[in-house]
Amino acid sequence: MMYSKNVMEHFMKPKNSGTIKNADGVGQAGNIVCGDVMFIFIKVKDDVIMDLKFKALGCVAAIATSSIVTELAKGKTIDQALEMSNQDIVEALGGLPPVKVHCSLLAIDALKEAIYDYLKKQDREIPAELERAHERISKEVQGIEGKFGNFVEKQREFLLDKK
Amino acid sequence: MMYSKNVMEHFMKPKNSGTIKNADGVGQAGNIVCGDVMFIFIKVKDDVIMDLKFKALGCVAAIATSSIVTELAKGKTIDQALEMSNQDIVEALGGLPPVKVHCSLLAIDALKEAIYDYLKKQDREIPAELERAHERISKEVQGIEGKFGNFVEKQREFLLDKK
Amino acid sequence: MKVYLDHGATTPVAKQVLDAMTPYFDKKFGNPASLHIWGTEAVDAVEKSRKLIAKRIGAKQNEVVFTSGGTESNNWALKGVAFANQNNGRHIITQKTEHDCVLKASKWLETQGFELSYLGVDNHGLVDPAELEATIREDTILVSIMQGNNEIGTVQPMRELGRICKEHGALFHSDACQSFTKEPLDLNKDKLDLITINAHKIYGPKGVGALVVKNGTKLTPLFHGGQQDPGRSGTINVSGIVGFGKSVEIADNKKNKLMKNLRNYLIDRIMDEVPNSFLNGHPEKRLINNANFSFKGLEGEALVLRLSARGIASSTGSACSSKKLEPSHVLMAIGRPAELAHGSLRLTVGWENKLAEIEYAIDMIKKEAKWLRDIGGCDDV
Amino acid sequence: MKVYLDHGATTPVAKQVLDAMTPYFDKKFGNPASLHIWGTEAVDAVEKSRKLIAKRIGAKQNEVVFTSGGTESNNWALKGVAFANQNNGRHIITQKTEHDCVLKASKWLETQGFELSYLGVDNHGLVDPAELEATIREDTILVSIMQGNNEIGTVQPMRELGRICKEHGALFHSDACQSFTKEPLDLNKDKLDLITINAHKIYGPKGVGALVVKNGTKLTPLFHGGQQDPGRSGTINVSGIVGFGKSVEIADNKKNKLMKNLRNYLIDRIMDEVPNSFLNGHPEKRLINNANFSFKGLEGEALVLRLSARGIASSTGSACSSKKLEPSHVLMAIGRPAELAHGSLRLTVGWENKLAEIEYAIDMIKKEAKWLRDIGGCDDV
Ligand SMILES: Cc1ncc(COP(=O)(O)O)c(C=O)c1O
Ligand SMILES: Cc1ncc(COP(=O)(O)O)c(C=O)c1O
Repeated sequence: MMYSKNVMEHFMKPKNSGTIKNADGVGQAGNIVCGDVMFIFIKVKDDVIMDLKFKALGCVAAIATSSIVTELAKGKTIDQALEMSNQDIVEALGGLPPVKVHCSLLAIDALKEAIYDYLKKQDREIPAELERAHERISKEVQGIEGKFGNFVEKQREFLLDKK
Repeated sequence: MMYSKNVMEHFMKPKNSGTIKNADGVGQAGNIVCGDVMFIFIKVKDDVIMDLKFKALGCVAAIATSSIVTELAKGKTIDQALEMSNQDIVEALGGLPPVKVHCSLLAIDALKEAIYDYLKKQDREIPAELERAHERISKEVQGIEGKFGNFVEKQREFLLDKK
Repeated sequence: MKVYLDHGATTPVAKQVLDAMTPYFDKKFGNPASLHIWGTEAVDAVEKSRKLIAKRIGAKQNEVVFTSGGTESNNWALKGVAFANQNNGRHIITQKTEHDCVLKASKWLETQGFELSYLGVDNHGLVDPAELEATIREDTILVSIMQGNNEIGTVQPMRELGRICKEHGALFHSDACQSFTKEPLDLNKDKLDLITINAHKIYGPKGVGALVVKNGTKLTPLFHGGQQDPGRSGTINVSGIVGFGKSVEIADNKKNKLMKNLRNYLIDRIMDEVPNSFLNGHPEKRLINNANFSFKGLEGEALVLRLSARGIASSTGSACSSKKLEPSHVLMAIGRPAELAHGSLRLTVGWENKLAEIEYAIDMIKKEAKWLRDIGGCDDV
Repeated sequence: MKVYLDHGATTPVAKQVLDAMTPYFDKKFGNPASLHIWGTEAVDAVEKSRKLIAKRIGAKQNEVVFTSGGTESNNWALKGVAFANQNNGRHIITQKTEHDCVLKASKWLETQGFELSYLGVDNHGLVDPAELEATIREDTILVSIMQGNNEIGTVQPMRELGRICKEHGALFHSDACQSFTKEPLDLNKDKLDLITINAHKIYGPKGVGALVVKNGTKLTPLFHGGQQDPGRSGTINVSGIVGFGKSVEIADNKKNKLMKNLRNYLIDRIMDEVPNSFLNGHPEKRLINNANFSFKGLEGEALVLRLSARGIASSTGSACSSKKLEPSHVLMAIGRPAELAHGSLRLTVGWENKLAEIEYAIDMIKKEAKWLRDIGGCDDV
């Protein structure tokens, strides 16, 4: 089996799937060309991430990493959450096949984007590193959308409607 | 099985193996490098080959073709025997594997050489074609003997002793 | 319930096939190259299989050379023709939806000074004979076009393509791994020079195949050695070949009809009952056991693994590309956008499948597709 | 009585091996490349075998690549190293008594612009390390020396040869088909980069082998494709590999001792009781199950077939050259004159042979050798 037991558990019964109405922040990462698109919704209180939900269109690893990232980030402060790396996710899942490690990066990216969105909405200062990450991630998302029609666009509208 | 049933029968229970004391003619063909050496002994009366025996050091096909050639030539006149071709042998054996067809040529050669020896001893005229064949066959035998020591030489002495 | 719907990847060995093979492991275990009775017994068994296979493909017995499978046969056909015929030209034509082993061997030949042309396919996966006609040249030594596609099942117009090859003096090879015994194919009538077939797609064992080589075809060996089989060296896999022969013997129209009926039922119900589903491949000119769908708003690997957890075997893309990231090259070649290329599911039925199994699978596909679309935020697409 | 004494050609599949394989034909029949449970079950079985084999040869698990047998592995090792490393040099060294597949692959490489050197052997079939030392050059990319000879059984001094290869930066390959599990061999200790092994010489199935490839070795694939095994494409022969693993697992010193005792008894009695018989190969440095004689005044094929008619399996030369005319290239290389090279008999024992079988065989060999010498006019030689 290419996936660990832990990955399969998170894939078969993901934690925190769904959306959050009136989320304090929403982040998107990934693109449909690589087959994986993730959205993370966060609810923040006193700088602590109280709740997270995700939507993930993608492979087993995309779903499992989305699930675990919501678990790991829950209860963390914004700063703590920003310190999380994809390695934390890979470890928590008991490993990922080499070709799927990029999913753990996507999950971290989606979380970062949700935090970015939250900070932006709060008019708070964006750490320089997060700003750079945001530029990269949103470029990846945009570039693809331009090329591959409006599927993700529609999906985003649909999801943001749902909140 | 690469050999026909008929070949195997002649190999397992060859006809006319042995030598003829005071043979009217003895012929040798083949060489030890190719792995096959044959001797044919004939007894002739009123131009008819009354009896034949053979000795064959060689593979299955060498033994089987020696056996069948003695059978086929028995009762034939000298002229009839000289008309025999290796094709007659192959047919009588129900076929030979392509790499073994040369054994049927050797058997015919040994018979020719025995007839040559007989005609020579009788001081009879040698047909031109037979003369040419004799030159070729004896060259094959000699060339090899020079190169590969005295094994065949000793074998011949031994056999001619035995006659 | 356990339902195996991945016969395009491999099949179980049929009981009759296994029974035929078994004595050749420990009782009649001789090496056909041996002179003794153990050897000749093995030769007889191998030749019996060779005859059965030759007959089915319209070849002479000595035109069937046994190999270790489709991959070897395809590599041998391409590289063997290339190396042996390079004095006649260095141009080879194949097409975009070939099996990975043909495409990768082709790519390698490009590094060895050969020029490759890859024909396109239409939205149904069909090669256009006119494109072949336009691409084939004086120096084209080989045209390699698979008969039935392993992913989307599309069956190519072999006879037309063969005619064009012959008119231009190019050798014609076909990878018939998926179509052998399912679609008619004839070495001579279809003007072929080389055909790749294997056993493990037709209820025979893995690790056995053949390259059918028309007499007179110049071909450099891939395996040099004692030439245990003409042009191919290596101890002959007797039990495997006996199994291959038997698998061909038991493949018949009745079983084909059975597969086609199950497959048609499957396609009809999935297309009706799963919203936003698309059939990949040609609606009629397709392998009788192949169904391939794209589902919008979900990803194929995830669906395969959800179905696996329900006891159902299926695939996305080809089995061998399941460890890769790129969307299927076949679905891209037929013009599917990435979103659909990623969301493909291949179901390949077998004659041992029961209708109840197919029904269970349909129920589970509906359920799991919905679940995945929901978690992906696309439950309305 | 039926007595099989041709284990050097192939062995029966041992009962334990067949039992281990059987479920992988029709029950656990999945393709390891598939994502679903049928696939993962197959992967587990294959990896278990890979581990067993790796351990036995001192390799890491990922250094064992499964193939269709010794011929494929040897062809791959030679051609794969040649194509991948030609920028470092085009000189390859092998030796005169290699198996046909190594020699023919070498001859073919000569036609592709490679320069081959063939080391000689002494009267016992041993390669001289000093000759290797004198032949190896700056541009030597590969040295290929078999461990145990398939005809005369001579076992080469691997460690010494390996040391020389490493000192000169050449890759070192060994064909260990005959010696695997019989003689110690260790990828690292013997400084090897590539090792060829197969299953059907050690009570495993035909059509399965492996090339052990030290990590980091540059090697062009022989089979391009989906890379189902690293560097080797083609659907993995699961049942065969399970059998290969089991055959390695059951091969042990007790069985080796058994074979050696039977073989020694056989050699002693034949040498004593058949006049004008000669032992081919090294008296001590030889494969534990191999006996090879030359009998003056008779021809080997005829003896093999006479013995076959008595129910005894034996061989002359190598099995694969039994359809050829030339005397064995191995016997010529060790300096046997043609008369002795033609009159060779190879007997290779197995652990399932009984002493009574060996005794029967000895009686028959005496009888048939006498008969053949008599019919050849050499009954006194
Ligand atoms: C169309 C096609 N060609 C080639 C192959 C490769 O054959 P094998 O698995 O026997 O190497 C396959 C199956 O894997 C196939 O479906
Ligand atoms: C020394 C040696 N190398 C290579 C081979 C070829 O292996 P295979 O028969 O598995 O192709 C054999 C046996 O046939 C052998 O004895």
